[in-house]
Amino acid sequence: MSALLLRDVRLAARAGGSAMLALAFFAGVATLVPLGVGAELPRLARIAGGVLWVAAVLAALLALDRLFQADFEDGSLDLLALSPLSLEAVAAIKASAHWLATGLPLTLLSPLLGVMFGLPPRALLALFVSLLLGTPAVSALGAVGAGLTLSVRRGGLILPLIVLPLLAPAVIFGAGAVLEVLDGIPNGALGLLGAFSFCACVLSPFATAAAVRLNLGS
Amino acid sequence: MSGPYAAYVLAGYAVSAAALGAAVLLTVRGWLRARQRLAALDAERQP
Amino acid sequence: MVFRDLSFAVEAGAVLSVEGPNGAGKTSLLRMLAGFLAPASGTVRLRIDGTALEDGEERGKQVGWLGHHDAVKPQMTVRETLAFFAMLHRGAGALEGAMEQVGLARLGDLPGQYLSAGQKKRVALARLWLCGRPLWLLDEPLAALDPAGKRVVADLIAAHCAAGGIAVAATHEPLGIEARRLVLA
Amino acid sequence: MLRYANPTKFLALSRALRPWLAGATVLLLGAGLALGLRVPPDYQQGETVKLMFLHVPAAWTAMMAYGLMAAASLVGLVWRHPLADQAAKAAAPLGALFTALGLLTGSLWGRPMWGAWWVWDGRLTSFLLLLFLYLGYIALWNAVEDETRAARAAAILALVGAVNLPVIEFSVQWWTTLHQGESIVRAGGPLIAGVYLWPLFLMALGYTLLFVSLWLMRIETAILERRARTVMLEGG
Repeated sequence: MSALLLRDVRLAARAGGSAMLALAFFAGVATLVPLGVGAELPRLARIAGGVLWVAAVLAALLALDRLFQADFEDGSLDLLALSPLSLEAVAAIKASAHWLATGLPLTLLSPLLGVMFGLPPRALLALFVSLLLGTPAVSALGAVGAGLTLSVRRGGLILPLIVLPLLAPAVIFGAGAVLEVLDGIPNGALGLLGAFSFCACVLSPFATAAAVRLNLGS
Repeated sequence: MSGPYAAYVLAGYAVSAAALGAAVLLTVRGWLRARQRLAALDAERQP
Repeated sequence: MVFRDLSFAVEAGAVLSVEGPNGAGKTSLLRMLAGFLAPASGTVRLRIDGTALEDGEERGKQVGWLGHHDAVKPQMTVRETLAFFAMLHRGAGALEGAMEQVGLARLGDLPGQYLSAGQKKRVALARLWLCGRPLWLLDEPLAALDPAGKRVVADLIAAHCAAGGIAVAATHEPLGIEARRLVLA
Repeated sequence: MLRYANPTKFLALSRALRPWLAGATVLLLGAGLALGLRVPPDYQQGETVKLMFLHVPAAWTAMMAYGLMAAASLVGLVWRHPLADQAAKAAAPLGALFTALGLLTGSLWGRPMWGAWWVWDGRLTSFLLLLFLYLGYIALWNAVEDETRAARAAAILALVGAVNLPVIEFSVQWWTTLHQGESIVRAGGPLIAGVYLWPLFLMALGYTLLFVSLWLMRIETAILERRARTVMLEGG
C-alpha cells in the first residue's frame, strides 16, 4: 500500500516531476494578478481568497493528466491492476500521492502569497485551512478526470473542462472562508468545504477505478 | 408591444426561434441523410 | 469481435504457445485471461488448489504479466523498480538472485533511462520471476532479446512450469522449449 | 422498458410517436405564444416579462435533458445497452442548446433591471456550469476513439456530474447570499400571477415535447448510421 504511495510521491517530487511545476505556476499567477489588477492592497485583499484558490486549483490540474497516463503508456498500470490492491485502492492512493506532491505544497506556500495580497494574519490562516481542507477534493475529483481521459492522447486539454464544473463548490466555499474572516460575518464556509471535500475523497475512487477499468480493456 | 424594452423581447424570441429552428432543420437533415445512405447501401447490396 | 468459438485448457506444468498473424487477437486473448478484458460470451476459469476463479480481478491476483511495454520508469533504478514491484505483488523471491538469473547482476543501480530495450525486457523478466505468480501470461517475451536473453526466457519458463506453474505465451518465434501450440486464424 | 431496447422495436415506436409528438409540440408552442404575447405587461418589468416564457421553459428542459442523459448513461453502463449509450449521446447537444438558450434569454430578461448583459446571478451561474458539464461530456465522447469505451467514459462523467449537480446548485445559491451585500438585485422569479401561468405551462410542455421529438429523431439517426457502417463493413 505505502510502496505505491512513496513511489508516486518520489516520482512527482523528482526534477521532472509535477510538484515543482505546480508551485511555480501557483506563484506565477499570484505575482501576475497584482500587476494586472493594480497594487492597492485593500482591493487585492478582497480578491485574494478567490484568486489564490483558483490559481491553486489550476496548478493542481496541471499535474493531473499524467496521473494515470504515464503508467498506462509504459505498462505499469497493468501491473498495478494485477496487484493485491483493488483498483479503488490504487485510485485512492494515486489521488493521495498527487495531493502530497502538489496539493500540500500549494497549501504550505499559500500564506506567503497571501501576504503579497495584503491579507491580515487571521485571513492567512483561513486561506491555509481552506486549502488544506479543499485541495484533497481537487486531487480526488481530478483523479476521476485523469481516469476518464486516460486513453485520450492529449487528455490534458479536456481534463480541466471536465473537472472544473465539479470543483466550483470547492472554489466557492474556499474563497468564502477567506471572505468570512475579512467581512467578519460567519458563513459556515469551512464546514461546507470540509463536507464537500470529505464526500469527494470518499466517493471519487469508485468513479476513478471504473474509469481506469474500462481503459484497461484496450 | 411597446415600451423601451420591447427590443429585448423581440431579440429573445428571434434568437430562440432561430436556434430551435436550426436544431430542427439539422436534426431532420441528419436523419434524412442517414436514411438515404442506408437505403443506397441496401440497394447496392441486393441489386 | 476478434475471435470466437475458442476453447482450450492448460494444466499445471504446461506451456501454451499462442501463434497467429498480427491482429489475430493474441494480445486480446492474453488480456482476457488476465482479467483486463471480459469475454463477450463464455467464461475464463482458473482452477488453483481446488478453487475455481472466474472473476477477472480475482484471477488477476494470480497472474504474472509480461506485456509489450516493460514498465521501467526512467527515473527509477533497476533495484528500485524490482523492489517496488516485489513489495507491491508481495513476491518472496530474492532480489539479487533474480537479477543474476536474468543477467542484470551489475546493473542494479543504473536508472531505467540508460537501459537498452533488451535490458528493460530482462528487468521485466526478473520482476516476473520475483513476483512468483502461478499463471504466467507473456506477450512476445522474446522480442528485443539477444540469443542469450532468449535462453534466459526458456530457462525461466521451464523452471516455472517444473514448479507446477502454467505459462501462456503469445509469440512469433519458437520459445525454445517444448510447448503446446494454439494458432489463432 | 427493456423491450424497446432493441433498435428495430425502438425505430418502430419512434416512428409511430413522431406525428403525435410533432403535432403536440406545434399546438402547444402555438397556443403558448398566442397567449403569452398578449399577456399584459408586468407592472415592474414591463414587456420583458414575456421573456420569462422562453427562459424558464428552456432552463427546465435543459435540466430535464441532463436528468434523462444521466438515466440513459446509468442504463447503458449497468445493463450495457448500446442503445442507451446512443440515447445519452443524442441528448447532450440538445441539452447544451437549451442551456445556452436559457442563459441567453435569462440575460436578455435581466438586462433592463440589472443594466448589464451578464450578471452573476445564482440561476444564470448554475446554468453556465451546467453548460460546462454538457460541453465536457460532448468533448469526452469525441476525444475517446473507441466507441464502446467512449460511451462508458462519458456515462461515468454524466453520473459524476449528476451527483454533483445539486451540490453545485447549492453552492451557487449559497454563494449569491454571500455576495448579497454587493448591490446585486436578486432577480428572483416574479410572483407568477395566474395570467402568466398558462402560457408558461404551455411553453414549458411545448419545449419538453420539442426536446423529446428531436431526441428520438437523433437516436434514430444514430441507429441508421450505425447500420450503414455495419453494411459497409460487411459488404466490403
